[in-house]
Amino acid sequence: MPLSKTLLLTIVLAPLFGAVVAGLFRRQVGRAGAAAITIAGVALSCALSFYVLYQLVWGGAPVFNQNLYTWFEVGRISANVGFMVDRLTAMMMVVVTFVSLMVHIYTIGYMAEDDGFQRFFSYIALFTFSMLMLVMSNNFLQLFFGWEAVGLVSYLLIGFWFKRPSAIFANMKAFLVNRVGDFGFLLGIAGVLYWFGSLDYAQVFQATLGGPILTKTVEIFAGHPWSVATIVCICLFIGAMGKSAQVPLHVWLPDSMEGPTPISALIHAATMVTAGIFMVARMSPLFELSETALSFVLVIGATTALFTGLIGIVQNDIKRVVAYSTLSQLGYMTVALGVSAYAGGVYHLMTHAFFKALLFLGAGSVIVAMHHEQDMRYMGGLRKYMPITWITMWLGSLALAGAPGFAGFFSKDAIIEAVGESHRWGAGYAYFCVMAGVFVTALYSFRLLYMTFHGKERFVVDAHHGHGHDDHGDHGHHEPGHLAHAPHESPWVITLPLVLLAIPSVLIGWFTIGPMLFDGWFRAAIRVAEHNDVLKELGHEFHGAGAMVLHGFTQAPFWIAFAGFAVATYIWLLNPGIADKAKNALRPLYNVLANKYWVDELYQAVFARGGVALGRGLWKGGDAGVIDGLVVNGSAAVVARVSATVRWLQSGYLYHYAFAMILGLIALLGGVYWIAHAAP
Amino acid sequence: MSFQLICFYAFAAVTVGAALAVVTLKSPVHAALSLVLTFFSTACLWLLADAEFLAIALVLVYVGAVMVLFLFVVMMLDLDLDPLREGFVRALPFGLLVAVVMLAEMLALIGVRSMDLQAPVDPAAAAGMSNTVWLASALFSEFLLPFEVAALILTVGIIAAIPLTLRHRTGIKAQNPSRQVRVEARDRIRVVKMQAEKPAAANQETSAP
Amino acid sequence: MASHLLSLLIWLPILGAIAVLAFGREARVARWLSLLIALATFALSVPLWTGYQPSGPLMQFVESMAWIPALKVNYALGVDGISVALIVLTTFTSVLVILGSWGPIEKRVSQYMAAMLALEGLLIGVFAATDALLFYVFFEGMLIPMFIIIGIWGGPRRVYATLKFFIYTFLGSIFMLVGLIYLHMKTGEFSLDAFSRAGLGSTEQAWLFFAFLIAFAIKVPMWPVHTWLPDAHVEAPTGGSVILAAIMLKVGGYGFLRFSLPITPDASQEYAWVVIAMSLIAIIYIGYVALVQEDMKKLIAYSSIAHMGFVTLGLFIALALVRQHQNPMGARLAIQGAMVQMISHGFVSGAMFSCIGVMYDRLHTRMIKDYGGVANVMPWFAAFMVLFAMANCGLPGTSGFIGEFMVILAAFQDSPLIALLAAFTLIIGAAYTLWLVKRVIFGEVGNDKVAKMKDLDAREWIVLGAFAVAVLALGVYPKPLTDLMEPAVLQIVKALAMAKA
Amino acid sequence: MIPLSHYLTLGAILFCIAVAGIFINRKNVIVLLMAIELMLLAVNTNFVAFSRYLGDPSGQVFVFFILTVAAAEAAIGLAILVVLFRNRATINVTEIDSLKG
Repeated sequence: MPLSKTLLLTIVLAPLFGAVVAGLFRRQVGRAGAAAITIAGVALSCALSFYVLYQLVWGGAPVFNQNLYTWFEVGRISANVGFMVDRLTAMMMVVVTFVSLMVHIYTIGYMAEDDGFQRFFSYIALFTFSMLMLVMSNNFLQLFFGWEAVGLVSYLLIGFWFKRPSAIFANMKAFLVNRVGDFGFLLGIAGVLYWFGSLDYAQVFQATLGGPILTKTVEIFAGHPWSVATIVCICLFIGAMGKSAQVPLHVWLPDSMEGPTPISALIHAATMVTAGIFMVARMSPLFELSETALSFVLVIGATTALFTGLIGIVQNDIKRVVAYSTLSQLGYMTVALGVSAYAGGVYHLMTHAFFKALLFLGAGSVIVAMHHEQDMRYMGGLRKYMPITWITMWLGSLALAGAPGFAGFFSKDAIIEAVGESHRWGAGYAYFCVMAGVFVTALYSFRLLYMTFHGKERFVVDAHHGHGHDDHGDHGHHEPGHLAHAPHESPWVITLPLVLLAIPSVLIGWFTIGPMLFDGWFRAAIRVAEHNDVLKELGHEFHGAGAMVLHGFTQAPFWIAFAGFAVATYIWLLNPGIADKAKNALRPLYNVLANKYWVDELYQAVFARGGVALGRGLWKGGDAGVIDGLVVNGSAAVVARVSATVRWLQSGYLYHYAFAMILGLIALLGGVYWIAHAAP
Repeated sequence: MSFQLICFYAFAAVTVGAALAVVTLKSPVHAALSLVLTFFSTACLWLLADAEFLAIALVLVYVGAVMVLFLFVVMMLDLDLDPLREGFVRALPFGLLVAVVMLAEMLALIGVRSMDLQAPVDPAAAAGMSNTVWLASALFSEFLLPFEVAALILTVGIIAAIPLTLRHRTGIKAQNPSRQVRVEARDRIRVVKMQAEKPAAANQETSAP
Repeated sequence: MASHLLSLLIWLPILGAIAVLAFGREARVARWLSLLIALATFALSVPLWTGYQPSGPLMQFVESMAWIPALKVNYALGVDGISVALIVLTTFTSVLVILGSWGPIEKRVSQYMAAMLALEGLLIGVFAATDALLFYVFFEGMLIPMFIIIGIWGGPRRVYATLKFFIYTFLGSIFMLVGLIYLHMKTGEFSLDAFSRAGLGSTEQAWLFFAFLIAFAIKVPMWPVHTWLPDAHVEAPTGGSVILAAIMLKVGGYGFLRFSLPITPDASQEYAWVVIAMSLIAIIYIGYVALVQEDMKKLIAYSSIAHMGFVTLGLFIALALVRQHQNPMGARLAIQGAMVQMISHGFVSGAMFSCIGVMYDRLHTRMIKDYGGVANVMPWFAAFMVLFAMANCGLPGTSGFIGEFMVILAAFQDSPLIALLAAFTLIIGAAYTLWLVKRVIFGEVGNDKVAKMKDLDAREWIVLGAFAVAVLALGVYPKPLTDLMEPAVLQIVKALAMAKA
Repeated sequence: MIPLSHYLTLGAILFCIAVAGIFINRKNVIVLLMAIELMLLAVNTNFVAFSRYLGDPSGQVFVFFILTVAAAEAAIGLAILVVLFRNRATINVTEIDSLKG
């Protein structure tokens, strides 16, 4: 059955409706009302998204591609708002709405005692709307709209607790770094419009099939002809680097953890940050045109995958560990894109969305139990108190580390294999990075588990210390590691999403890997050039998920991951003292990692302080100094000085004036005489 | 040398002498009287040039009106003359220099060419009319508008001189008949309502700290 | 069919101003009367929009009457889509300005309101005049009410600011007057149509081009003749700032469109690089300057300059596109972008200044450091302010995005490098706007005075709400606006293409 | 008959005397006014002479106007003088410099 416009509009507008009602009428609807309306909206779109996916995959519905209305029109250039729904989109819609629904439910528990309860629901519903607009778009302009809109909601949500200085710093940083990416993205869109003559996906992709555009070059700097496709793709990818937090634009993501945990799960792990991955996959026909751009993608992704993972090892904040793990996994996805295994990237995106959302929500559950203490050094032994969280976190971590059979195993293994198959420039480096990354991933994942749930309790329960439970805003001032009462398992609204997310984290790989990766499931949504198609080559060796799992046990990645697990187990579970010794022994290395390679400091010094200094210089020097001081007020001063001089002539004495007149008369007479007689 | 020329020289000599007196005499009264003499002898020179109307007008207007005005003013003002004469001698050489240079220039301009230019027949007489009619026919035809404007200027001059010199004296006890007529009862008396004075209360207040 | 709608639009506010002066001795009467007049003018401008036939002749609602027959000066009015859009912007903003000045202006209310109404009439006149001398009269005339508004109700340094504002802009318009007189000598009349058919040589065009450039560059204002604007804004009362930013600056851009492009096309093409360079400097240099401002109004004033840089950039990119690249489609995009940017900036800057006015009414300071954590005590206000801030940094879905987007798209077709530099606004614009929001709106309550601030009252709600509706409506569905202006833009591009010698 | 140059020379001499008078009497406003009258007289003489020798009545008409204006000027000048003296108790030009820039 073909998809109807009304259906898709309902999917998009239901969360928007919830957001508007919860946001504008927060008094009228109250806390329960706001939660109910937004959850109903998101649940509706989630259900319908599943229906759309079902129709597309099993119902034989054709790809939907239709404009809803024209945004503006200038001659042939028209900008529309419209939907293109194919399998890639449908998969994204399901992921987005499902995770969003989980997070909505979870939020009821997590934000139960926050004043901004309705506001929060309004924001996350708005986010769902924006993200759906982004993935369902059928043109670049709407893509950019969604792109920026999710950025806006992310900005609002990171700064949700706007009283915290660190939060409002983080949200500004996030927005600005994203803007750097958008800067490239916008130029990429401009390039697409110029060279492809349209903003519509279908038309642009049509143009990539042949024609002069494939070989067209342009000299941006004289003497260096660049392929048009390379320029466009790199520009677009810069946008993806911003949104998907790739090195060197990754700095905002760890800081974004200042936001409430549900949005860390929803926006900064599962959905928004993967928008870049989605976008590149969506643009696969374009990227296939440029080997250079793909190599660029590959190298950036590989660098991100390894080096941000390393930082994760030394973090003590439970959310930050997960955040760096997100960065690293995003790097994996990018690597997949870089070797033209777009389906692999998107596939990892999907599995990652489930298990990373799970990890974040689990971390949130821990944080709630610890009264908003996030430092793992004051945790330990929590498994007694919160068994559901403990188990689901284990499941999530196993998926993340790529234990055979779990969701993460299938997707990550596929990516590593694909990199191994690829002959693209940079593939060797990438292969090393992803392999090393496997070890690092296992290391920090199990470190997190051990430090949080196992070992000794490093917190003190302070029964008579009457702390409120609702001091999110200023939880910093009480003594670290002192709790008012013993931690306990979170309420069902928190554990239910954990369980629901744990199910796909464990199982989804088994029945999706075959069709999604190797059977051309995405159809025309992802186009790979024949000679680049590494997944196809892998497909020849693929004989079902079970075989893959068995095969996995014999492969290097498994053993590397196992090594990571073993090392983590030894250091943080069996012999806790060794961690400090290692830290002291490797002090320089530790410093490098703990300071995140000093990238933040560098940006702060160069761009932030440099920008302010430049602005001040231009203002005081240029505006106030040269233009106003020299030219504007300077000309006025010259007039004043001349006037002051001329003023001396105005003595006020009558006879001076008379004298001047007479002198003038004499001169006049002389002149007349000279003209009459002396001149010829 | 004709009689006319002799007359011209004589009047011219008086004119120049009187003019020198105007600028050199110490007393303004004397200077004004010298100016009268200058005007008068100039009027005679104009008569020699057949400009009878203007000559008479000059005597009437200047000698009769303007110079009398000057004399009035000079006598009316109680002038301290000494400071006014300061620098007279010091400025004399320079003034003379300027005057001589100018004179030389003018004479050079007048030139030798016009030395012998003789007057044609009196145009008024040639047209068979008196000088006054000759002038009036030009004044009331071709120059009618300027004439009227000149009349206006004179009127403005008179009117302007009056408010300029009008003095508003304060402190003089003059009656204003218009106000006297318009006076009403409430301008004369005002009934004021007030609390009755209570000396006892006042005492209390003052004794309070 | 002769319609006197335009005359009515011009003279109703001006006569209304006189009426307000005459009957508005009592502040309450003056306020209501002027609101009534402004509303009536706005109501009258609606048929202008709805009645404009995009398929009809370019100039509609035409009126013409001999004014100074000896010089062939006509009282000639007429509007195309661009003028209609700007006139509606003017009437819309004026209503909000009068409503916004309801409380803050306490002394000489009737005179303030009268000045505002007169200014409105003159601005409409500028946008409706098709005769150069008439245009000039309105162009100069509007300095007077603005001079009064800043000079009487302004801040402590108002005398310096008004003088600077007046002399700066006056200096510019004198050059324009000389140009107009020259054109008059050449053609014998004053109609803009005749000027564009004057057939000027290249030297003449160059002189005229620079005369117009000085006049309009100061008005826009472009770097480096922009320094009057921050001072004027800082000293002006809120209403004055709103009108100044929202509408008066547009006169400069409009002038470029009506004078420079059609009358001196060849010189404009030859010297387009000058304007493009100045625009790019405005966008980047001014962006950096805005970043470090400590006074909110100054910050927004500088951001206005940077945004107006897109207007001039778009207009002159169009020339390069149509003349050098034979790309009329891109040129139309560029001009449309410039025009949309003008309208959008009208709403956004007006809204931003209104927001600052709201805060100023409460604390009587514009310094950023005196605020902090306003969101805690004024949640509704904070919501509006964040919305407008986002529009100011060009977030899609708000009006601020479309114009910049179109201009960048068009600029890319001329040179990717220009687009690259222009796109810097994405970063810098966001930086200064968000930093402002961060320091003023977010954070802990800054001090005791902030803690006592009250949220918006009904009147402020209406003003900011109306701006918000406009900003969002234009951002979500700009097509009516672009359709309205499309015939005029097409005509300009055609003329440019044909005028090529 | 009297040649034109005689009148012109006389006018020049009168004018120069007036100029010299202005220089040497530069403190006494009354004498200054008188010197101005002298200058006008010199000019008038020239006009009369030219009118006569060119046979054109315009010259005499001009003299007529000059006389009118000079009379008005003298009246106003003296009025100003009276006011000045009343306010400043002096007519010394060196003490009158309100126009000093």
